[in-house]
Amino acid sequence: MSETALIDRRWIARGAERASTSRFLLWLFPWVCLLLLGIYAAGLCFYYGLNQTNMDNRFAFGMWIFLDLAIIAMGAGAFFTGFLVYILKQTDLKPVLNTAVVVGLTCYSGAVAVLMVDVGQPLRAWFTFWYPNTHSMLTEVTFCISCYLLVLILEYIPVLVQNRQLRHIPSFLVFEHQAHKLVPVLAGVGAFLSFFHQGSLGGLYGVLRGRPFAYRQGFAIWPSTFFLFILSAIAVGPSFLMLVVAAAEKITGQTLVDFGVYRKLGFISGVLLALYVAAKAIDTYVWLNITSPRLGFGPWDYYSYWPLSSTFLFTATVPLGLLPAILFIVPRTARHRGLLLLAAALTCCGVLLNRFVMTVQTLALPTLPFDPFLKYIPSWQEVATFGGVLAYGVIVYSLSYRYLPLFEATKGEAKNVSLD
Amino acid sequence: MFPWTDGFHWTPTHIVFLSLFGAALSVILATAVWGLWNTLNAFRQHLAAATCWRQNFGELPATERRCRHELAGRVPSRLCDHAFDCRTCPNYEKFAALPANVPASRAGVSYSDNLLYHRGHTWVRSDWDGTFAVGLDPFAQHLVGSPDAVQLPDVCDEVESEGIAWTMIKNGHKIRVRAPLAGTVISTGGPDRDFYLKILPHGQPNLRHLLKGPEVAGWLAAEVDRLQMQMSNGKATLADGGTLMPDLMDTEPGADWDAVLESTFIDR
Amino acid sequence: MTARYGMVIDLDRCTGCGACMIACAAENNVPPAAPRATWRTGVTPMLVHTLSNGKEGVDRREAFLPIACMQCEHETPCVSVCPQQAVELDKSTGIVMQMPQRCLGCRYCMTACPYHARYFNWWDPQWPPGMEHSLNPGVSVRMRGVVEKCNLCHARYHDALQKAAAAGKKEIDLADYVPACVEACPTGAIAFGNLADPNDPVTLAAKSPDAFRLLEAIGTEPKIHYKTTQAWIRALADRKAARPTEAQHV
Amino acid sequence: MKFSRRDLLIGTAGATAGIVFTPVPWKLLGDVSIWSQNWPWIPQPAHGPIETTLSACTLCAAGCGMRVRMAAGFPVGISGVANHPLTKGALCPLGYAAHQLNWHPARLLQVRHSGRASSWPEAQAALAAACAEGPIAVVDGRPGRAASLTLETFAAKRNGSYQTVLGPETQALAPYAAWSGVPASALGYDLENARTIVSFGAPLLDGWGTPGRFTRLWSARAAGQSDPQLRLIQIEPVLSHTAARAWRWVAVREGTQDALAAALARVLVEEHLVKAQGPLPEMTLEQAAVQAGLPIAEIRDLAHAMVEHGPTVVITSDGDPAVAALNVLLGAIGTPGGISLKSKVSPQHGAASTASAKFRATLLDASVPWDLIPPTQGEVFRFAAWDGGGSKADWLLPSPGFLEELTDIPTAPTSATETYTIATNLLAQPQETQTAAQFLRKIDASLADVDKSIHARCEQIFQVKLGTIYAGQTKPVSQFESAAKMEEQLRKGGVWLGESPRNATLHCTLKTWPATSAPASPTDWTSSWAPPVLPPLASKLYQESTVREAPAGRPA
Repeated sequence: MSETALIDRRWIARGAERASTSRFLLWLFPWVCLLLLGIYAAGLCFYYGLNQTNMDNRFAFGMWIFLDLAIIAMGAGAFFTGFLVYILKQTDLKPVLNTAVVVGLTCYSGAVAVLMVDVGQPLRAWFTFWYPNTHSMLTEVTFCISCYLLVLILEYIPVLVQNRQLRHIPSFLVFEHQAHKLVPVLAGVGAFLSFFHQGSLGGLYGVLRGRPFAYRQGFAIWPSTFFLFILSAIAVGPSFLMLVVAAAEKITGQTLVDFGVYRKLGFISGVLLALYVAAKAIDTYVWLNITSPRLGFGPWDYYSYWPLSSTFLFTATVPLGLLPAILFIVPRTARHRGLLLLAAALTCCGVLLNRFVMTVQTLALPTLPFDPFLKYIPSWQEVATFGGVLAYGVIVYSLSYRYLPLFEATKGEAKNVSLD
Repeated sequence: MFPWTDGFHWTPTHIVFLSLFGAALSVILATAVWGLWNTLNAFRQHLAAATCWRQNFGELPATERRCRHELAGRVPSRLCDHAFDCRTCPNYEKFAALPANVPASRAGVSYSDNLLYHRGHTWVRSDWDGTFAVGLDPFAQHLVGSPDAVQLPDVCDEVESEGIAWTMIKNGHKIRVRAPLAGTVISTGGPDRDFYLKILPHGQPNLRHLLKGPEVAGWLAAEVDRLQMQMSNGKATLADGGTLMPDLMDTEPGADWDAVLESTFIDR
Repeated sequence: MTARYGMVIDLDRCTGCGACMIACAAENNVPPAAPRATWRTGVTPMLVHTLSNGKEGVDRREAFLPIACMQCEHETPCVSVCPQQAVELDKSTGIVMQMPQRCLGCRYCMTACPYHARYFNWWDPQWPPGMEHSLNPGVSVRMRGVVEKCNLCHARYHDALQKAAAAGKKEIDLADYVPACVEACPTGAIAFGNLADPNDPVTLAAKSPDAFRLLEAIGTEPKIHYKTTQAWIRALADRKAARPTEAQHV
Repeated sequence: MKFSRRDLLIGTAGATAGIVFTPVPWKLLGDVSIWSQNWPWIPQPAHGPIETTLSACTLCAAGCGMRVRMAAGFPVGISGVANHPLTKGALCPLGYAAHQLNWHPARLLQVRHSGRASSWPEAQAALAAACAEGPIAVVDGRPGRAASLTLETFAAKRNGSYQTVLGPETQALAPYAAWSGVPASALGYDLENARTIVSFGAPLLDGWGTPGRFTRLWSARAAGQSDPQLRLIQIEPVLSHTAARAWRWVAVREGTQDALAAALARVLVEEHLVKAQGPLPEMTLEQAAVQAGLPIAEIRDLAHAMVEHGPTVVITSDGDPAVAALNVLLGAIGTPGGISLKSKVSPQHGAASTASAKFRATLLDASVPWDLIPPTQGEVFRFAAWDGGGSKADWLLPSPGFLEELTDIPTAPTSATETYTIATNLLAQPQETQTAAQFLRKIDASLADVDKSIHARCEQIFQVKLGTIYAGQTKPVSQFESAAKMEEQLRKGGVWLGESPRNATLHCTLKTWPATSAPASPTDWTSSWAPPVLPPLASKLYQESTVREAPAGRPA
């Protein structure tokens, strides 16, 4: 064992099986490159301005907003699992809790980072707290996300200080001990905030009466998309979590959680997804027959354009909505790990597609009677930034997995129980 | 929305919005502060060491959490749930009254009956002058042999019960030895002396948590078995005619010493 | 009393010369296009679109449609969405005001605007050396990364106010307040007035059967009205005619 | 007392908590917000008292009335002069950004000799030498100005030739000039009295003649009316901006306007729609119809439409006599609502001719269109305020830019009545620059000074006591007590308006139906725009919108 390997080893929890240092570095290398490229691209946008992107006055929101909505939906697993474990006492989901926290943290911090690149004057971002407009969904989103990011950090610290070297510092260990008592409170607050901003992200587009394709009526100040987004987010959260854990198991070649956890996550996803599809169907019906005609727009104002035509609507609801729901719920299919993961993947794709339609298709569709249908292809800077965030997520999770007892912590208890 | 914005005026929206987020934010901050405050208190009341010890104890596999009375053969099977701190154990006397039965020979290692042993493999000897000498027990000595380096506390330092008393380096492994009792260090020895620390406790110490007599035999035997298990991959026989071979860390460098040391000194 | 400034643009009179666009840019210190700018990334608070009946050859008809901020009166889409109150509907004039120095450039308002009348400064504002001497002192230059739009030449309104105040009057004389595009139109196609005044010629014109507004069904009550006697334009504007298949831009 | 770590921690925490209740953080935040609201590198407009002066635009022959807003000594805004008798408060789109031209990157502020930097004395010496060696040509793009007099006399003294280049609108009048023996510059269109205007590709709504004159007329009498008092029939292959707005658009095949004209002529005469019997084209109606690519029925219908709502005048974009002849048939020459003859107070000059190879040197005034390249082997001296690139000139001589030159503006092309305006130099003329007149006077001091000539011209107008002066309000010349007073008014941006047309004396006679001449390409207001460059803000039209095609070879 080389000297570096020995030092590296000292940071890894005792008895944890981890890849060799060299293999780990080999795995990190491409992701680090991608991250650096992303940082470079973001730098270009900061220095030269957003003319580096292919966004324009018509496509004022582009790939980045889609990315934000998508990864925040994926990150919903964090608050929802916390909610299930601590509020609804589904303790058998504990093994994936740490993973959920790490995934959530990366998703949210990544989203915030991209938003900072996306705005024209990042130095004024804090004006939202200084002169907030309480009627704006975006204000709600900004407040919730920044608060919830705080929560995630607080939830991450106890995981962090379980690192073998850090735990040798008594105050850390003691703090962790204390923090564990508080996690339920944080989980509660987190759930509250998350329900809000997941919804507000939907409201973001739902309130745009100037964009009849996105505009929805709703309840009180919230358009229907507010609730649909919450539902779809908590439906996709567990699925995404499942995929992450499965990926971790595949890559590390270890069994990290037992299959029961998968099934449980799947079942939860499935039920919520089924609910979501039903709700979405009703919503679409109401919108196409009442809301949209009132604004003077018929279905063919939206669905006569290829490729972003009605096929999207269908795909998002049936093969990427109903199908995985069934796979999740029906015991005969839910028994097969492969099918379960397939369903999870389909669910994620479905939600991604839905977010894409909400953000990009809404802007592509003309509103003025003489306007053309617009196309938009992101510039390499946008794609690179996107990739950077992805890489950031992978790196943070890899490091956390390697140096923190994401799963071990709960393994001990498992052993304990089995012995009595 | 805030008074410093031009044309500001309160509306219900402001009140709802602000109070919602005010509430959320204050809960979050309160939680954080509360956690920090408790941590601070833990140190102030010298609970830190105990807390850390409990944390580590909590992560021990059940096989390594056997009650001293089971080891002494007083009861068939009992798991400790007081972090090996019999001072707080309500049932101590009840079990301690029972007769022990352990064949003294079972111990793979020699031990002395007039020493008290701590689960962290240190012994305690009460001296005539009211101080207590602390040393590394034979089991630990067989493992470590002669450490490459020893870092002892300074004289007059305070050590806490189950806190880190001193650390040793052996073959690049950092070994943190736990103090069996709390008090002030009044003199320091080392591997070449017959003790590591002399500790003057504050007042008359309660040493009920330390093992003695047959418990030690049973305990050491269990520890040797555990060692066997952990090193079974290394085909070498540890016990030769019932006695443990010396300097194991030197003779068996290939073994998973991380795991061994973790369980031996109860320190992840 | 509060005014509601608005326009009636006669599409039959618009020859698509573009004088309004240039006059607007000059008045409001809008920088000339950056080298890579296009019709989708330019800054044109007043923008003339080309309409067509979608036919080819001798049957083809074209018209020109100047679009500025519609100064929506009701549920103004851009006002409610701005996260930091950089947009507001001025109660005394009915003008939708944009505060570039408070804008963080999130462009949410641009996605909210059904008329695409808002523009983002994708580039730093740049003029050839020395040309800053020709900038209008009444209007400050917007920096890169903020959204801007037509504010009915608010600087001119401000001047008119001062003039009225100097004369000891409370209300401005509408003759003193004429936006640059209105002044520039060589055919007088753009009529500007106070829609709150029932006798204002613009108010009357806005009531005429030939008058209409874009996307009226959305219900944002725009204060820019249009007027035409040509059936095909009206059919197109009222979304009764099929949208021209070919995209006139690209 | 001992200061433990704990004390430090508690102290820091307390301090952080406490500072929130001091104004410090809030003040800082406020300052940061203000700081982040303005960036130092964003240009700040100059501040200073704004005064408004009247003047006239000198960037093309139209000489539109301008209201110039000046701040800190610089023009910061331009708008039309409401109820200006000619331009009716309108300007062409480029005019609104003209005040930025002086800072155009292509601004010429250095004498250049065949691409290299040179100096005025050298240029002067070179021209003097050239004059000594052989005949020279002086080309004037805007004849009839005070400066033109200087140029003309210089040429005359050097027994060279004084030549003029006429704008497209004046060229379009050349045929009538030829037929009537009156110089083209003395002719105009009496649009105000016409009730049907047949335009063969003339961009009537797109900067033809004086912007504003026709647009206002059309807007008042035609726009949006199903049966307009003024019928605009646009005959053009493509759907131009004018065609798009015309009462009737006839999509004639490219380059067959003369054929259509012939066809119309035949219908008009054969169906006795016009009194004139006059010459007829050889082409039969059928042949013509086939050529023009129009069904006979439509042509016949068009002919009827032309005459049913007279008076009717035909306007051509180029001087194609084969089309212009229609006006003779229609009797639209020398009649109200037709081609009219102006009163002759101001000097009139002949038709254009361009330099030929025999000249030793050719001097091009700044008013000559940049794309005119004289067909000469001799040395070329070209005055220009901007370098449009690709000029063959041996000498590029920087002349004053926009508003930097005192000049007078004679009658605008296409105007039915004479006009006279003076554009004073609102800006100081840069030392690096000279007008052609100033340059020539350096060589020959005896030449007339522009200022003096303008003065003389005013005297002359005052003597004839005809017409009126508009400066804010209209006042007959006869009511001015002195020429000085009148001149003052003119120099303040007033405009003199001559007598109504003398139509009685204008007659055209055609022996035979004229043959066609090569048609010119369709034009808009950029084609009569003298500077080789456009104001940077023109990008709003050509780059940042799709409303117009960018004109070829005009860097914005």
